Amino acid sequence: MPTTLHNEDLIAMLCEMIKARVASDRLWSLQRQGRIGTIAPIDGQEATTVGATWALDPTTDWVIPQYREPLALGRFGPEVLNRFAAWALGHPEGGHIPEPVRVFPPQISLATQILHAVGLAWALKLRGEPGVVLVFFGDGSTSEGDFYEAGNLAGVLEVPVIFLCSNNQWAISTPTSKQTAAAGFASKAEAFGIPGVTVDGMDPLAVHEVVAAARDRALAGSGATLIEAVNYRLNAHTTADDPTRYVPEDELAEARERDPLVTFRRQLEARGIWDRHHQADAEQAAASAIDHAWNWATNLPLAQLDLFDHVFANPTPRQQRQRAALADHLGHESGGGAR
Amino acid sequence: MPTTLHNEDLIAMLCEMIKARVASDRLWSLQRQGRIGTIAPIDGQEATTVGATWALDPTTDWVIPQYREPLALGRFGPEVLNRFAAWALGHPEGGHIPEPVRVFPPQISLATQILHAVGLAWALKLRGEPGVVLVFFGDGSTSEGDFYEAGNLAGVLEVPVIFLCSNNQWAISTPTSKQTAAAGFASKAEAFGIPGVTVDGMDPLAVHEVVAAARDRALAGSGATLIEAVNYRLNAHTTADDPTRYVPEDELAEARERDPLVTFRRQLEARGIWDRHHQADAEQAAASAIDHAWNWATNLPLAQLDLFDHVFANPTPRQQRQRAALADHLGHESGGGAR
Amino acid sequence: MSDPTMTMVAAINATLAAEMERDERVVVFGEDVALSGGVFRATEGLLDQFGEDRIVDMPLAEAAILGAAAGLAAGGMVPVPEIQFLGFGYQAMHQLAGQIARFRYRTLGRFEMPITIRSPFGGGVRTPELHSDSLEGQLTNIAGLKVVTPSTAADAKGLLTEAIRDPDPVVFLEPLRGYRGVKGPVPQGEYRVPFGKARWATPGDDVTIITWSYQVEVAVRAARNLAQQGLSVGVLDLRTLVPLDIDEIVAAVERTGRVIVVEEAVPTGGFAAEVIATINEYAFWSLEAPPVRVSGFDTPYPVGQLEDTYVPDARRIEAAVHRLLEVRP
Amino acid sequence: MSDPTMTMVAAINATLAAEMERDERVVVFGEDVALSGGVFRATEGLLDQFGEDRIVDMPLAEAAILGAAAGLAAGGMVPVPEIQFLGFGYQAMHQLAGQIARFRYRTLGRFEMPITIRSPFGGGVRTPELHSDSLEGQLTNIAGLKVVTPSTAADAKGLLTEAIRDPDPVVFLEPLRGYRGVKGPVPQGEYRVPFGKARWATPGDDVTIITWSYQVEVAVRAARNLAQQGLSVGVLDLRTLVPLDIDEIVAAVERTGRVIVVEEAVPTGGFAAEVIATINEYAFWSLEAPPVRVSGFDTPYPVGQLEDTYVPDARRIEAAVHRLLEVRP
Ligand SMILES: Cc1ncc(C[n+]2csc(CCOP(=O)(O)OP(=O)(O)O)c2C)c(N)n1
Ligand SMILES: Cc1ncc(C[n+]2csc(CCOP(=O)(O)OP(=O)(O)O)c2C)c(N)n1
Ligand SMILES: [Mg+2]
Ligand SMILES: [Mg+2]
Repeated sequence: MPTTLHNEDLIAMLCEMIKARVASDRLWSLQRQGRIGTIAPIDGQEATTVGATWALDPTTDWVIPQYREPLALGRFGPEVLNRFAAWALGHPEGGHIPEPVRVFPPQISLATQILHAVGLAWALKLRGEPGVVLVFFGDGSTSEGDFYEAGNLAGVLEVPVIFLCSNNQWAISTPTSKQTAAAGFASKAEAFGIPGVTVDGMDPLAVHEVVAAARDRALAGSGATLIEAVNYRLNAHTTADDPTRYVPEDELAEARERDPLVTFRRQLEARGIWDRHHQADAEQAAASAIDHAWNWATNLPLAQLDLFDHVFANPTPRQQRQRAALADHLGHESGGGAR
Repeated sequence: MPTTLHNEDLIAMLCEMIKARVASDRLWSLQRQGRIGTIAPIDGQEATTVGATWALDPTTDWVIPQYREPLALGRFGPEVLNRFAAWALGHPEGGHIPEPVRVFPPQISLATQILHAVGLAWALKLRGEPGVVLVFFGDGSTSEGDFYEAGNLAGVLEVPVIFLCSNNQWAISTPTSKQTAAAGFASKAEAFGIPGVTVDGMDPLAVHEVVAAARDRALAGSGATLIEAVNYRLNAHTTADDPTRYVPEDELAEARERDPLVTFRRQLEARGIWDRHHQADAEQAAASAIDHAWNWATNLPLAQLDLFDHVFANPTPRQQRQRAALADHLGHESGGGAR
Repeated sequence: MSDPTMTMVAAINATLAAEMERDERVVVFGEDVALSGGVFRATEGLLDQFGEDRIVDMPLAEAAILGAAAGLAAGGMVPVPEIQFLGFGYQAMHQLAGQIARFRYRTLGRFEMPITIRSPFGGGVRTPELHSDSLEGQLTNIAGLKVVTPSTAADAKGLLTEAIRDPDPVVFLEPLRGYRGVKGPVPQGEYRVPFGKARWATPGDDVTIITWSYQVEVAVRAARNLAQQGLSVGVLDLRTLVPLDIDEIVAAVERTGRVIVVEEAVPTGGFAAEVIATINEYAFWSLEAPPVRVSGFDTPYPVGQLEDTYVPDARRIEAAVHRLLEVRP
Repeated sequence: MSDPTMTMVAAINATLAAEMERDERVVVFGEDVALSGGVFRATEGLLDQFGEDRIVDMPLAEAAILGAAAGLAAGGMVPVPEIQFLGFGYQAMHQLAGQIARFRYRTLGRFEMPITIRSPFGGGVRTPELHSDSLEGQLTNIAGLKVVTPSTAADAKGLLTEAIRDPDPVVFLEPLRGYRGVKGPVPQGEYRVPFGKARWATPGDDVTIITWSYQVEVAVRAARNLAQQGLSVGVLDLRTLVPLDIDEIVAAVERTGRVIVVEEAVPTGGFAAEVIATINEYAFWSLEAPPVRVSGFDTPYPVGQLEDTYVPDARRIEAAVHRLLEVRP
């Protein structure tokens, strides 16, 4: 396990991976209890997310996630998990990750975020600010025009962006073999004139290493890198999905053998910096983290008229009229006296 | 000049190239006289277009052009030029290339046609029909998401399509260096898992050869090929453009040395199958072809109410009402008696 | 009634199978439609029945799905692509509005586009962003598209059959909430519902509610509540927005003089505005009170905790009816 | 009047230069904007003045242009992207409608989108397909976008200045025919025109014509012709469609009771329908006759030889005024 990372980093990384899995499981059960809507678990992609973010500097670098990663962005602060819980609850605060946390909210319209990353990296370059932008997206998302337009634009502009394809082998029920005939997603970098690297996405240290190298490159002014982190989706696409309809059992079983939470733990144990006490502590800390996030999110106040806030900096006359009419209606509904 | 083509083909190809240039020049003057709208000349791209289409079988294969190629698609019949004249005149018949000519009308929304080509090739495959689809697009158009989505889809579906990037070095005023950082457009095939080939687009025989090979591949069921034909735009982008603002003079002068109408003519002369009489005859035939197309197109009848035709197979009630109201209005306008 | 009762999604599924059976040019494709049978199971079983040439899991690219549909149509096929959620139709708007809608016009009929684009839309089921957006206002402004919005299981069958056989492009909008939330008798065998013929979901003489898709359910609920208060409120289900049944709208206005148009969408530039403009055009003098919109609001479709406020419900419609009846010229 | 006379395109060009000068966060980018100065020369000279970091020729990809704009805005810049022709905005609709319009809402204001998307549109100049399409009906149905439609050179300056300084996304629509076809005095120095304030291009008491962008010119021409026949026809230039000046529309209806809304677009689902619905909402009882639309038709924008029939001209507007004045309740 050759790595430049210190023991405390390795420990923190495993803790974050455990936190992500525990939080994911918890949200899964909450959905099953009908307390939140559809949720996308992270199982199998913890190493990719954590390994990558550990190569970043949260005070200068940015992360733009798809929708699974927010569970594992603890390196950027606990706020990300809190907001993700609110997001799962369908509360508007869920999309609001406050400054100075350099993380975007989850993206639903696939691959659009890859272009935002290029634009943001361009802004850093124009403003002469240090820092890089790391953007996550799935294997399926690489089929969208936005992915290619982003890669091509980054190649031309030479901006400090890292494209991280978290290849979990599936886009809902669609396997990578139906997604592309290319020899791997990293090879698509050829189309952009930027380097493409494939890495074992189940190994956080391997991911850390390639992301750190891509970051150095970006900071040196040499532009973008496309990284394909090969991992596996160990759970369903979302709570609404039944993967037994399409995921081959043997393939899944084989992937489970490589579960990063098991393999990385073994590595740390072998290094003598982790034992079952650490494990128990980490699991408990994880449980408190998601408990805390859940409590925070469930206690957020909400008024129905908040619906109108933040469309524009200042509402239009029509929005004002609509808001007044709705207030009136809700007032009537609640007995009229409320007005 | 090693080629499998017969002398009569070589002669016909040069004639077609001459026809394209002459027609292009004629339309240019007509625009300057204010008789037609903006027109995109073909100068410098004749060899690419003609070489490519000579590898096709017009009874089974399809051509989907961008907007320059229709001037040089005589292999699919004179109808294409007639319709292009009508198109330049802004007559609705300009978009209607009648059966059995397997050519699509000019495409204005760049790169959208590349996806149409994949769909059409897919239809051929599903129906078990012989034939391939050849789609033309510019270097600039490769930056659109549609190009990549099309390439990727063709790779997955293994359909008989040939992607032909006519790289004339410019997208209006934008040079290829600002279009992509990739090492050439053919290298983008890597992203699709299909072969990519670069060819001298000023040499019709070289283009013919690679397109013929791609066609064989496609007919054999091995799927798509991306071809980059490197040529040069020897004239303005369109009649509305002033290339002296941005095209380097020396670069243009160098490209003019490779003008395919000169170099290919020399080749045929060297082969002893072309002389200045042929040249004069070809130029005259070209002039008659565009004369004929122009006469045909300028004599097309048109009623203003044709505006409503062919939106749907059958007009909606609203369209019927609108049409009636317009007829009424036009009747009043023309004195009322006309109704 | 001997017609079997089905959910809307079951009716859609059965109709797809019947049309694929009838016409081998029909091909179904989209994201996750084949192997998994679609995220709402609308295409379940088709893979087994028709094989992987006829129903195809596509790469995740909406423009590719619709762009390929245009090419397939030009090549003589009858494409039935699915856009997994209507909000992702934006990714393909250039192919839909710029290409599919114009191919026949551009080529004077040489290339027909008998394409049926199926897509779920609409709110009420706590989906994340962009899954719930109602885009009829935008789609109907694109000349060359038909826009079809069934509200019952029977209409889902009858209109989908018609859509697939129509020689022109149809955007077939399936209400998310209706897939399993709407059930009803579905005629067996060949069943077609012609485009451009509105349907009285509930007859009524005091006020007419004009709406479409899932809001028909909501409006009928409102009408039922109002009936208990002695009010006779009719609900006119437009069924298809393009073509629009102008005649029936005019007849309704002539009869009741009072109209409410209900839509889930952003009101500004929405289709309810079009209905009101149409009424002004053809039935102005029959109006006894200004026609009223009950809509979403001029905000993006909100997050789950706010959506019940955003989407019109029976109470908002009832309140509008009461207000409308108070109006005296 | 000491204000210099300028074409609309010159006013736009000067305004871009002034705003880039004022605020170094302003960046201009798009297809062919830098080296060649734009296909209509709207960005001419900016490269020399501000250098290639501030004005950038982009790869030919509209979604990339607007997607990057969103990222630039999140990074603290003030992007002024150009879509070379509005019809190619369809290629970027997912970034415009799904992203730019929602970023502030989605993040409760953390990420502002002070983006001004400039784009030429509208007919009358014999351009090929999709160059002339008027998409206001669709754009205004997207909550979170402001839609600005100047009709004079002075407004082009005043509204573009306002747009660039506005903290929210603005689609700034420039009429193709107006670039050189519209000339007028342009105030020098700082000049802002607030959003949401309509302008009386011509006052008048018998009929009100409500319109925007180049159709203001056409309507004024019609009003002038009608004045010679003794008719007093006012032309209200909306200037901005979102926000809409509801108050001035209501005042106009109250004064004249008779309204014509003119637009170049496909009428079904177009913005004229919205204006009529708004009038019904707030000024119904002042109407003395049904409000009327003069629009394009429910067809794709046609080829050159048909466009003069498609786009409303003064005669069609005049005929509508005459018909409207004949209406007696
Ligand atoms: C533009 C767009 N199209 C379709 C969808 C519906 N959808 C949600 S997740 C998903 C699959 C995503 O696959 P991938 O990018 O590999 O990410 P993963 O879920 O595997 O992490 C699809 C098709 C969407 N959200 N956005
Ligand atoms: C989608 C789209 N965006 C922008 C334009 C405007 N436009 C017309 S031609 C052109 C450049 C095309 O370059 P290229 O593809 O290299 O073709 P060429 O003109 O060089 O043959 C542009 C940007 C368009 N027609 N379509
Ligand atoms: Mg995946
Ligand atoms: Mg080019």
